[in-house]
Amino acid sequence: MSDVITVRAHQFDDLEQQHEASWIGMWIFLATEVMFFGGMFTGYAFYRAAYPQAFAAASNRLDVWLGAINTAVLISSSFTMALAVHGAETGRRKALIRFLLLTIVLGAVFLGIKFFEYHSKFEEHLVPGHSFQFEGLLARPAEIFFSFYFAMTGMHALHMVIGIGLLAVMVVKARRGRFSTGYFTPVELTGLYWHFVDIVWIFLFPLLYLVGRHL
Amino acid sequence: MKNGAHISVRAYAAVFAALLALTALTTGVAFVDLGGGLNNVAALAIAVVKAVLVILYFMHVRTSDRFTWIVVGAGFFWLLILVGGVMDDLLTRNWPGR
Amino acid sequence: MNAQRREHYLNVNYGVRSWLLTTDHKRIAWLYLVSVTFFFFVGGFFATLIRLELLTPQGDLVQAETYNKLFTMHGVTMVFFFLIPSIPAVLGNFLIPMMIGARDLAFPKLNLASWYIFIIGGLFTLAATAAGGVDTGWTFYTPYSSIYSNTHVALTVVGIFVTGFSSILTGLNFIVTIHKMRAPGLTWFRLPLFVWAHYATSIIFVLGTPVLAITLALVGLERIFGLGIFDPARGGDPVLFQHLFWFYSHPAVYIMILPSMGIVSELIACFSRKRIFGYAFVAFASLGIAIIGFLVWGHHMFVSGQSVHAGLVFSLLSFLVAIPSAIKVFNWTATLYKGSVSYDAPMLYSLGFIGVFTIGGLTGLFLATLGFDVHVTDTYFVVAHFHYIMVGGAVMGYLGGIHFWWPKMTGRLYPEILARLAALIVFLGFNLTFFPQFVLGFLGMPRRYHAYPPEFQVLNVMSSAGASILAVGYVLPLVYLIWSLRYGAVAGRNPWGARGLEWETDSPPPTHNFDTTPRVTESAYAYEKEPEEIYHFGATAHV
Amino acid sequence: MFQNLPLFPEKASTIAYRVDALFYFLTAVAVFFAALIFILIVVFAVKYRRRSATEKGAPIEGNIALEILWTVVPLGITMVMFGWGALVYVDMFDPPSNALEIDVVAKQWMWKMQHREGQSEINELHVPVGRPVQLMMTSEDVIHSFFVPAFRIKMDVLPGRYTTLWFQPTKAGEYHLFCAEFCGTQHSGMLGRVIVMEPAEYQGWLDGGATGMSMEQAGAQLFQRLGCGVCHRPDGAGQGPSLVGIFGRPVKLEGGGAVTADEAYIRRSILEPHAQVVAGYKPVMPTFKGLVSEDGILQIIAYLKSLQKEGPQAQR
Ligand code: HEA
Ligand code: HEA
Ligand code: HEC
Ligand code: CUA
Ligand SMILES: [Cu+2]
Repeated sequence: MSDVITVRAHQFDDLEQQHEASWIGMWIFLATEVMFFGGMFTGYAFYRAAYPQAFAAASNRLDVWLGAINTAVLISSSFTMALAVHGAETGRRKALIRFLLLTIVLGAVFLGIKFFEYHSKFEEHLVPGHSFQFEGLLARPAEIFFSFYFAMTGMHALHMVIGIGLLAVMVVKARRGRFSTGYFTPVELTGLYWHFVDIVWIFLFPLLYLVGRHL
Repeated sequence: MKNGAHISVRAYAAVFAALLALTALTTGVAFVDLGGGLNNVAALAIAVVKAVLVILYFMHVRTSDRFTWIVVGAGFFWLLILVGGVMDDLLTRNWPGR
Repeated sequence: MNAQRREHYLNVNYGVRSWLLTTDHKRIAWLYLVSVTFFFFVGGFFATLIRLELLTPQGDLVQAETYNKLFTMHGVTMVFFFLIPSIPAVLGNFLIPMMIGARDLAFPKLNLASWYIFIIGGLFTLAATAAGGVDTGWTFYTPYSSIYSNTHVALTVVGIFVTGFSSILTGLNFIVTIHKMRAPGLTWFRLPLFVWAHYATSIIFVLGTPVLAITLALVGLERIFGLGIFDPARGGDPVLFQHLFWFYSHPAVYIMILPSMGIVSELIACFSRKRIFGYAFVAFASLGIAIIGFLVWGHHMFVSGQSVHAGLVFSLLSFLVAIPSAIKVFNWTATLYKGSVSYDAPMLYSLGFIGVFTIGGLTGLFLATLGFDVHVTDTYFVVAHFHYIMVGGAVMGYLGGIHFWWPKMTGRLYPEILARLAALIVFLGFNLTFFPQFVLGFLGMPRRYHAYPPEFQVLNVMSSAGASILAVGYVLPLVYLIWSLRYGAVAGRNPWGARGLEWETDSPPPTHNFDTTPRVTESAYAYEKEPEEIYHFGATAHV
Repeated sequence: MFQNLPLFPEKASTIAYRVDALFYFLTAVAVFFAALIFILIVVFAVKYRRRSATEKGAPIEGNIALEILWTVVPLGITMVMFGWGALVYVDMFDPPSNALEIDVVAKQWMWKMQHREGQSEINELHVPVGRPVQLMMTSEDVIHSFFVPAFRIKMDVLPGRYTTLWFQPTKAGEYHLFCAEFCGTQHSGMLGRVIVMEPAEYQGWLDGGATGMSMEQAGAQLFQRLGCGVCHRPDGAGQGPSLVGIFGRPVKLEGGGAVTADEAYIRRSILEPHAQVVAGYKPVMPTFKGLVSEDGILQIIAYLKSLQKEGPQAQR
């Protein structure tokens, strides 16, 4: 009981109030994140409507299989994250730590594949800027597509990196026994963040990789 | 009610399986020409279903209070406002036609 | 008098560390107060140079290049580093926990973090200024900002991007605090309207700011890494940037006015010793403004090449967003009816606010009228419109609020006579500065002009003359408020006889605001009752 | 002394009268409400001033009827503003079909005007009185804005797109032309004059100033020089479609959809031929980006428009 008291910050009346505040605070933060990525999704929609052919052609230059595999990897990491929170909820510290580590590994795999993709795009001269090359005459709008590709996946990857950092902190805290069935809010909130990053990718995958496959 | 209450491992596993299946589905469907822009509709619809599953189950919104629902809803609703306003401009640039 | 030293938030501990590492919302409010005041005078300094340059038709004081940087940095500083954080981060921070009977905001560390983020953003922008400045206008329109300008766009944009997160954290903190930390009995409809206004403002902070952040980030990436999202040479559409920019920046104008409206609601009630007229309407008007305010951004783009259809939609919605403001103005006016009206300086500012805001708002209707906006957009008519609202409205409300809560913040009274004089000078100087600009705009003088045709000179001279009077009006409070810190009369708990909960604790308040958590049984405007009938303090402290 | 203190801008176009009527209405509403609020504030503040230190205001909470009144009345008034403003606006963007067409290219920091008859001017625009004039505008660099206060018209000039503007001058004279969108260092120096002349005088100016080719002729020459005619033969036998009568015609696109062949479409076809490919053709047309200037594109468009009337043999 006494360790429970120490985690309550002075401005709150009780742990419940503190948990509710943190929970809703995280959701509000995620709503801002929706709008943050939303700015890019809007730009994407605008140009996709203006240059449908170019977007289809450019999208076909991405490796759809890597994209699909990465989607599966990220979804799996969301699943392990949910199990980690479950472990915390039910007071199984071992499970919590194990699933947190698994989530980190899956996140790292995702980033590894992503890095490989970036690398090959670089070699194919598909990075916007002076070195950009695209055969055919849709080159200019195709460059816009790749600008979105890099901006959106880059911003997403940045969020992944931050998420992995948070997960690592959670592992350390869990090891030190900072969490209990009565108090595991940080794990829960890290989980929310991680799932959000997953959701962004759930939209990025069809919008970036699957545009022109049927053509 | 305490937000973010318990959801069973079984439900998690079912959602996980559904998400993987939907990923396979969206990838598969993308290679079939549905015509008339239906490919876009299918891709987006599947993505929305997946996102909703993640939000409701993995993120425990199903067992959370109304305020959480409002915050979640507001985030996406505001995005619709933004997309809607911008697309309204783009798609009506030839209106009224000369 | 009690010789024993009473402990309060200002004297619990001393030293730079105790301030820079504080998580007390009241001290963080002071950190913000000092910072935004600094930025206000920086912005005012640029304004002074602008007005000096415009005394004569030829561009003789500074080069065109310099002039362009002046108004850009004036706009950027005033909007992002002064007015947006001003009321929320200073008065909102200080007062919201006290008004709702809480010991602090929900996330005190985030609150401190938001100040540091603000300062880091500010330093980037100041660095950009020191390195030579930016010349894109505060609106950063592409492709000028993304490709053609060779000034420090990237640095400035990073500064604004960073500062945006400080706004987001403030807004998030307010929403959670207002939802989760109200004292027992303090229902939504007993809340002060100041709190309602900040709640509405926070919605905009949280849902609008990220869009500006990503938009400016894309401009920065375009400049630094050659991304091609806004580049017309690669098929990019220049109008897209404007949509994204105004999606934030129109709601942002309501970030600037809503808190000021909140202040005015408090002051009008207090200095009329009367309940606010139509409380629920004023409260919902704030929410209405915040929400409908997100649907009107295209009214800045009537001649931008946006479709005619979109122009019609955005014009229609702009008129709708004006209605809640009108409701507020009428309710404030009606509050005076059968009141017991006194003319203390804060009240003078609020009455000035109502008058000037009405003119500013009504000219907003001119601009929302499609056929008329075509003529006056991008002229001084627009400049006059927004200074009426932002300088005459928001800043006057801010000054009124600072005066009103000064005794609570410092425990001292400011010198009343001087303060009334200053309020008068601000009012007169303000109108002389900006009214001629309506005429100039209607005559067709474009904004952002370093030199202008000679027939516009007389009106410009009037405007510059007014600005110098205005400057006096702003420097005066700076001087006597600082003076009063030491020499002002001791204020006591409730010098105005107000009914808000913040007046039920000592001035200056103790670190945890209240010794015990109050129970609330009435609205914060129950002037017909005594405070003891409204607030009930229990026996035991809740540490 | 009022020479130096003008309070009203000159009115020199048909639309200016309508804009000013709107202005009077808006001003009347504004003055009414501003006066109402000012007077009420002053009267209340004086009449109900505090007379004793302990005095309190009357316990009034509100009045629903009043709330409804001051919601509905402003709503009604603003809807009139909206409707009236919208009518004027829509007309501002709906040029009459007999308008004299002039092309405008803006660049940092000058205006280039090209008359269809061939004259081109810098920072000056000569137009006849009493005849609608339509401007087809584009920019070579950043956004500018074409603003003639005396005509009460303004329109942004965008890179990569065409915008249009029309007006009908009512009074001969010289009027300010301002660039109203911030465009860089010399934004305030991007000035010009619109010179409105009596029709006869204007004709004289046209004849006198005639310099070489008309825009159509220049366009035809460019068409030749760039080799467009190799693929676009009038009989449609080349690799590309015949361009006779293309302007204003609906075009079916590869992959579904259709567009109207307007200026923007033609410009895009030249610069980004593959963004919208005509149904039934292969995307083999090369881009002409960098090979043809904005002026050149406008000339080609003028030429393609002329193919409209003259029939197939016009295309050599
Ligand atoms: C705090 C800031 C603030 C506020 C509150 C407002 C409020 C409003 N603004 Fe303003 N505006 C700006 C700051 C602000 N504005 C800025 C900074 C710019 C320029 C940006 C730039 O380009 O740099 C701008 C530009 C701007 C434009 C674009 C002009 C252009 O560039 O062409 C328009 C057009 O519709 C507009 C409209 C309005 C309207 C309808 C309101 C309404 O909300 C006003 C509502 C208030 C009232 C109506 C008054 C009270 C009512 C009565 C007394 C009763 C009578 C009422 C009726 C009959 C309805 N504003
Ligand atoms: C909160 C917002 C805010 C505030 C408070 C102000 C305050 C003032 N503004 Fe500002 N203004 C903007 C926001 C604001 N402005 C914006 C957004 C723009 C558009 C920018 C753009 O186009 O991109 C603009 C543009 C703008 C212009 C148009 C420039 C142009 O288009 O070419 C002008 C011209 O008169 C002007 C004047 C003033 C004046 C005289 C004040 C006065 O109220 C200021 C009074 C204060 C002082 C005068 C300071 C007093 C202190 C001193 C005098 C000491 C300083 C030290 C020394 C002199 C040594 N402003
Ligand atoms: C190598 C052959 C070739 C050359 C050279 C060429 N075009 Fe084309 N053009 C085509 C083809 C093929 C199409 C149809 C497919 C498409 O839309 O891209 C086309 C389409 C067009 C269209 C759209 C026609 C329609 O019916 O909608 C226009 C306009 C056009 N070209 C203008 C020009 C101009 C102007 C030039 C010279 C500056 C030019 N073209 C040079 C091959 C060519
Ligand atoms: Cu061109 Cu301003
Ligand atoms: Cu606006």
